Amino acid sequence: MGLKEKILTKSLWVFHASIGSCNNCDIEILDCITPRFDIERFGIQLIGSIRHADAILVTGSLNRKALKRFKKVYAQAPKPCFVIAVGTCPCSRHMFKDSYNTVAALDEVIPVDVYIPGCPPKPEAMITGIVKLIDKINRR
Amino acid sequence: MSKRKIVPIGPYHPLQEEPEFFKLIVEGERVVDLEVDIGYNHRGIEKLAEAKHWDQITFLVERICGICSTSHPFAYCLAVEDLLKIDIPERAHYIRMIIDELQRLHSHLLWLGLAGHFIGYNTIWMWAWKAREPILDMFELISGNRQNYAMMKIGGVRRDMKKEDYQVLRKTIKELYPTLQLFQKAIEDDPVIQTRTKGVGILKKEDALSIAVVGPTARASGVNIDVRRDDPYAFYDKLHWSVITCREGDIYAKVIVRILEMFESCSLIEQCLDKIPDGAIEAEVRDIPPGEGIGRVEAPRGECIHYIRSDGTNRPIRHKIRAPSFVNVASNLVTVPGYTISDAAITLAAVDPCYCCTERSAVFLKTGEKILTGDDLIKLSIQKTENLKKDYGL
Amino acid sequence: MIKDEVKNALKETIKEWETKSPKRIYLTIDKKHLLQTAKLFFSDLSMRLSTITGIDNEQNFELIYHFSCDKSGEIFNIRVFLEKNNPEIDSLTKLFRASDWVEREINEMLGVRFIGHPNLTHLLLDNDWPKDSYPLRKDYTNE
Amino acid sequence: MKRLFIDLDKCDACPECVVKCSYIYHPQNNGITSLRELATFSLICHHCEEAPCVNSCYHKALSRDDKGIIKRARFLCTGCKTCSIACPFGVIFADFLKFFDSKCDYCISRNNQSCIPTCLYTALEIKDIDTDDIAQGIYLVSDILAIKSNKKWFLDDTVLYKKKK
Amino acid sequence: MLTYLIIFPEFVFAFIVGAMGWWLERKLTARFQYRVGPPWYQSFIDIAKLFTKETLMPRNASKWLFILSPIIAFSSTTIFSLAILQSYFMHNSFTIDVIVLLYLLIVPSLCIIIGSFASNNPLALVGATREIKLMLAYEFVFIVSLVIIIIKSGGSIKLNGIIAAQQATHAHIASLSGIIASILGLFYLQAKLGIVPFDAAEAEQEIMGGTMIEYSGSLLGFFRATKLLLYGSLPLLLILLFGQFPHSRAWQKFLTIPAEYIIIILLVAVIKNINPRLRIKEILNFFWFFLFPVGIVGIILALRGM
Amino acid sequence: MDFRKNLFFDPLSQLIGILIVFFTVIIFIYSLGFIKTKKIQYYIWFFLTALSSLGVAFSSNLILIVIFWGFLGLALFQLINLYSESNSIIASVAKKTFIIVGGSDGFLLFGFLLYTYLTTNTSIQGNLLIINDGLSLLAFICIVIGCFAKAGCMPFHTWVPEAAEHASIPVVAYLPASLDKLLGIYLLVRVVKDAFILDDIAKIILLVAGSLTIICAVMMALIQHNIKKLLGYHAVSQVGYMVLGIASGTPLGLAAGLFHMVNHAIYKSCLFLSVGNIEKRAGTTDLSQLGGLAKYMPLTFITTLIASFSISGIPPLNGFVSKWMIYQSLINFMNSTASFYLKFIIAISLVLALIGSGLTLASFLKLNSGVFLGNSKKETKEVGPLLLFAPIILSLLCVIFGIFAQATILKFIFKSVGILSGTYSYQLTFTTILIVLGFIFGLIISAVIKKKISVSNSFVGGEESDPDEEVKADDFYNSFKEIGIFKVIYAMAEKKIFDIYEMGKRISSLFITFLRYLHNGILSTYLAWCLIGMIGLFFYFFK
Repeated sequence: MGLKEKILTKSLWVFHASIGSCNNCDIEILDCITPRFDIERFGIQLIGSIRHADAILVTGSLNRKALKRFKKVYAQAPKPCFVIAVGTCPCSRHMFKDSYNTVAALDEVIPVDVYIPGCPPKPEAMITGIVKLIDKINRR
Repeated sequence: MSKRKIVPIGPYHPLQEEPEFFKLIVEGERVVDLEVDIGYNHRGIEKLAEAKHWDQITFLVERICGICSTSHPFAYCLAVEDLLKIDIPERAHYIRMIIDELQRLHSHLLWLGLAGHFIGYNTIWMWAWKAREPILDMFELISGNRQNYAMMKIGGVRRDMKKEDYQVLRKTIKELYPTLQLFQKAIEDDPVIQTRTKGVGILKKEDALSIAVVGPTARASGVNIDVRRDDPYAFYDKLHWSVITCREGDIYAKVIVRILEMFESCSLIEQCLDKIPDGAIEAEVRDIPPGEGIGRVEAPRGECIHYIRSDGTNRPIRHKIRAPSFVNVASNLVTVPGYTISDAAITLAAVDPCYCCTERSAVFLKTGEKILTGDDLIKLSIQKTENLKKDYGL
Repeated sequence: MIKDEVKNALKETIKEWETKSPKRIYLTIDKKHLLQTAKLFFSDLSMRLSTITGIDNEQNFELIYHFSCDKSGEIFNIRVFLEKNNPEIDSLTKLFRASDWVEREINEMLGVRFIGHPNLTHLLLDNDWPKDSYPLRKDYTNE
Repeated sequence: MKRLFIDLDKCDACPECVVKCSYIYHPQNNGITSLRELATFSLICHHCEEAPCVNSCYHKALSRDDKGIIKRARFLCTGCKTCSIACPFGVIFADFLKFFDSKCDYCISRNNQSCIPTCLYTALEIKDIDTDDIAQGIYLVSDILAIKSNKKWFLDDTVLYKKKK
Repeated sequence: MLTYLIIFPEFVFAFIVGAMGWWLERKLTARFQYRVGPPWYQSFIDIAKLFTKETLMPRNASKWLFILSPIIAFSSTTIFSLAILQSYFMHNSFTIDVIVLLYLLIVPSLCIIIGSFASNNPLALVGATREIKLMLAYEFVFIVSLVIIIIKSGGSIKLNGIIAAQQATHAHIASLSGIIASILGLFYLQAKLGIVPFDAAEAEQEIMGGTMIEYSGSLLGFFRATKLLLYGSLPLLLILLFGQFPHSRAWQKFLTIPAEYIIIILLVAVIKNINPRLRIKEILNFFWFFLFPVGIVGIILALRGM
Repeated sequence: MDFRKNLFFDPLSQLIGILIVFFTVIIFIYSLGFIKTKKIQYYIWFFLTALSSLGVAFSSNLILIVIFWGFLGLALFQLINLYSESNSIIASVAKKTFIIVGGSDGFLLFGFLLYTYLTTNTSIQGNLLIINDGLSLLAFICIVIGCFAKAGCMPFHTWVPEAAEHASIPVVAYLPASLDKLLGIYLLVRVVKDAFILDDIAKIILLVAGSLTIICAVMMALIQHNIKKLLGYHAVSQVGYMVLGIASGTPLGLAAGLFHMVNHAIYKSCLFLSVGNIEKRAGTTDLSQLGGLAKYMPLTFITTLIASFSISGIPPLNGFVSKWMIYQSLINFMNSTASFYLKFIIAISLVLALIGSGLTLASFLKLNSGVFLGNSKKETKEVGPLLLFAPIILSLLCVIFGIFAQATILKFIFKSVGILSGTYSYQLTFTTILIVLGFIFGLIISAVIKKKISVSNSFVGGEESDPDEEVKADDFYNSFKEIGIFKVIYAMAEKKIFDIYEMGKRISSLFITFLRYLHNGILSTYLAWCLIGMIGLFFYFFK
């Protein structure tokens, strides 16, 4: 485990991208920042521009219209950029699997590093997921 | 010919949690026109509902929107019960109302926080969300979930409330009053908030009527509508409460309407807890006969209306959902132009938009065998991106 | 009573009148009377258009205009049938803006053309959605 | 009068006719299963007094109406097939109990019944049947449905199953 | 030349002070909001991480301006912080005056503006124009504040002269006009650092980070480092201008300066947490039509010797 | 007539003479590339201007000065009017210019007459007039009006922006931007230094005029959409600094004013010439139709950038040095006066001068971003070497006079105002070395963390922006028009209420309508007027 990874794990800036979600995971992500969970104490910050992102939190089943845009957004992220699938929707497309407007699973489109299932996952689960991501970065 | 001057907002924009695309056509800081491009959240729920069991649809419509995740099932159940023409037990009605009002509290607090966030007032955000956590705890207590409560069922409710929980709920609501009063005072007294919100994003009454906006958005513009009073479902006609309206139609009015509504919700929950009888929590429903039904409830964002049509099987042949945001978001076309870009952010958020509504539409870890260093990781992900770019011709 | 007012005002144009529940009134009219009826409901009786439901029936399309009367809490549902081959109907955007997005949505989901709508483009679906493919039609299949 | 005729003797409950159905509202599902269920429940089923299927149903979806006929509530049934196992006569065929079922409107208005030509055993047809023909084993089930079954035993009162106490 | 090389690394001190100051501000904000807040090393880690990240440049940006502006911003701020620290450590061997400082302080903002113009992004452009207006707003007020200080210091514009003037009589903040000037200075600090309510240029919810939207990796790191340096040296400048209490002993000085620094950061955090973001028009109104006249009153008072 | 007595040959005149020659050469080279039609007329008036300027610079006889001054006005009119046949606006602008400049010549003449009357001498040399009564003040004011109109100081500035907008570029760069400033300020310095001893009122007049010029002109520049007009307003605004420097009357202030004048001539001609290049290639100077030229015209971009940073006073460029000297002289002035009111006005002037510098920066950011950055409108290419020569030389001078001011130009200036030695100028070497060190340090860091900077599409939230949609920075400056009291002021400025020429026109037309009303052609009315007049006379004489 190099110094670079150590630094990266201590200051993970996340960008939130919703690609056709029901808002639940999005609120729970925001919940993570709020007083009860406060992920800022781990150095995790929610940022506005993809250019500053170290990780992308993806929520929602991949919508046909969002797909193209999301791929562009991912291509614009500085590397290394991790992808965290938050909620069952990006993990498995959930109950929207048969819909005409959800075309592909998330990991068919971009590489996903961590899956956090749940509808919605609790903030605790999200924090665990991010910790797992940190473990994963550290192990490499 | 001069080009159109556009400031894009979205689709991936921190303004809102969901993707949506606004084109602000500007002259300097002033917005002169607005184009709305939605559909980034469209999941085809109406079509999906046609292939789902009546009982499954309650879960499906719950996932239309995470914030009003009980209004949609509620409206759907009312629609089916309208079709069935059955009466459901009193206790089920009261539990439904408690859940509905708790959800309204949580949604309004959430909006209040986010509105604070959008005008850069993060303290309000944190405080409001801190006040919201006990409500989520109540949900967890009653239904076992923080979001997506899965309480509604055709013919009643899915879970009963325990007697012990009444006291806890009562206590939580009681403790909420001072917090709400704090917010009310903070917002009514703060001159800076008032300069940011007063006289901004005004929705005039005639526009409100023409666009047919609903909920707090309409009530802030002086349109006195509330489904709970006009077309009472459950036992809203048996409880004492009032409909809050403001005349101004600006963002400040919307804030005030929502804050005052929270007091009403608290009082409604307390009344429900006083009146709730013992008894069954669901009526037996065996078959859905052919027919059609309409159910509507007052979601936190306004009137939520579901239309269903059955052919006698265990799936609907048409399920139409009109979420409140669908009409409320359209009101942005009127409210945003004429103000500045800074105002656009809060104005767009002021209707409490919910694009997922509008468009109805244990951690796994891949353990790699190969140990990669950070540089390899970077290389790998750059390579991935390159491949992607090649694939899509970027 | 608003019901009587509606009945008196519309008289012959009502083909069918049924009250399925106390506050849910369904009336069927011919599509050429739609504008006039909507005008009556919106301007004279100050109701608001809640939404429009489009249904693909076997032989025809069915549009249900849900007008909600906030004074009495009733919902008046105007049922209009359109022929399968050439689904066309007058747009209500002239009367109120509420129908703008709903009509766009029905247009892209069912392929119903609204005559006089200013901007009948895709609302929810992507712009490169295949033409003449309408997801809410019953004969639509995935892929 | 034209009726849809199902020859249950020939019918193998194979999925052939299920593949294609021209029911407009749920074309991906089939109406014929629900018809077969209707036929079996009304005729072949013994409607036992202490019906094990009713007792076995987790969701209380099976119940006996005032005429003593056992009926399945489609809203409640989840297709778990417990009743199919519980039935001592094996007349509740597992494939009848779909979670999703569709209504068969017999395609009378369309006249393009897709199911009839697909049946390998020609067990389905549209026929003019007006009365019950017990000798042939033909019974009218509903207004436009008729079935044929030559297995006499299912009407024999003597074999009514009684649960030992 | 050698002297310059020797004193040059002093800006590291300002960097450390700034990092701690920023952390303190974040921590205080978190405590205001019932949160725990980041650990003390967070600012360092953030910067270090940015330098390890990939740097991206938008396709149709002006390449050299895009790359150079963060570096120039950083280097000009090092000079600024150096000048401040020099006048703290060595009073007489060094001459720099407040007018040069004023102009040096414009350079980082200027670089941010040029950089975001160069990135050719509509939102960055909106941010840059806001930054320009913001700059106009706060610089005016700071100018007035500086003029008050100059008047009060008996016409001395050199930093050591200002220190000497204060230590000869009393700290400038201990007089009426000094209080006005220091209030103006505090608002200047708030706006210069781009903290709520004056963060319209980087408004995340409106224009997605505005001026910084296209910057990533080490270039963003330079901007961040610039901000850290400003966090460190701007409060020190304010202390230097207003809060040099005449002390007979050195240890008193070494106690008062950190205390004043913490008080300034505390005030900044308080203002940040009890206000929403102002619209750019309101910021201009506030600075030009409220603070500016107050500053004129301050000048009159200072001329009257109050 | 004693030849010596009527000519100056002191260092000040030498300095101005050298500068006049220098700018004449520079702009002549540029004109070779730029002027394509009516060459003969152009060069005739061009060199006539140069000659008469030299005449003004070296003569000390008041009559001579007025004659050359008048020639200058005529040449200016002719140069602006040269290309007027296609455009009637140019003709009207030329007329306006001529009326303002010529009218002010009348004031100048009157001022000189008064001066001669008071000192009984027609030469400036050796005649110090102490301003102590109304008449001497009047003389001073009249002369100052002449200088102001020539230099373009408020309130006689209105011809500058309009001429800048409509006249051809070399003319603008030559006359309003450099020579007129040189001469106007030269005369002011000369008058303050050698002809008058100023009292407080005269100083206050200069201070108020200077600071108002700075702030008002720059506020107007901020909202312009045409680059040339924007530069024109800056040409006005910068005069304010020089006047402020001169107002103190101390040698340092005079030196600061002179140095700023030199610098202004350098960077403003550089800017005008660069803008000329832009106009040549892009065909327009409207900000909303320009954009993205940095890619195609890198040299022009660099010269413009340097000149605009210089005019905004960014260290270590020359504009900063002279502005710093002006501030220093103001502060010294403030310390040396006892009067509270004068102190207050100096303090306010200082504030306004510093503010003006910030506003200048803002408006030049608008110019640079609007013209050179952003999406390019059409492909073009860099102009030829003949057109590039002058801007490059001038921008180099900006840097040299900034960093090595002490060693080069300041020597002459100090000599010309009579400062023999001293460290009045700020030693920029320290700052410069630090800046260079800082920059090297930055480069080292970026070299250490050397990473390939990869290119990707710009991030606007995932959606591609349409090519026919954009945002331009210049629109955002309009919000200055909407704040508080500025709303009213800008509205008034747009109605040209502050324009002396337009107001004069309006007043005279009002007067004429009144006269017309009286001359209605009815005999009885005239008779009545005669009667009233006679009665009036009667009472006056036989009271």
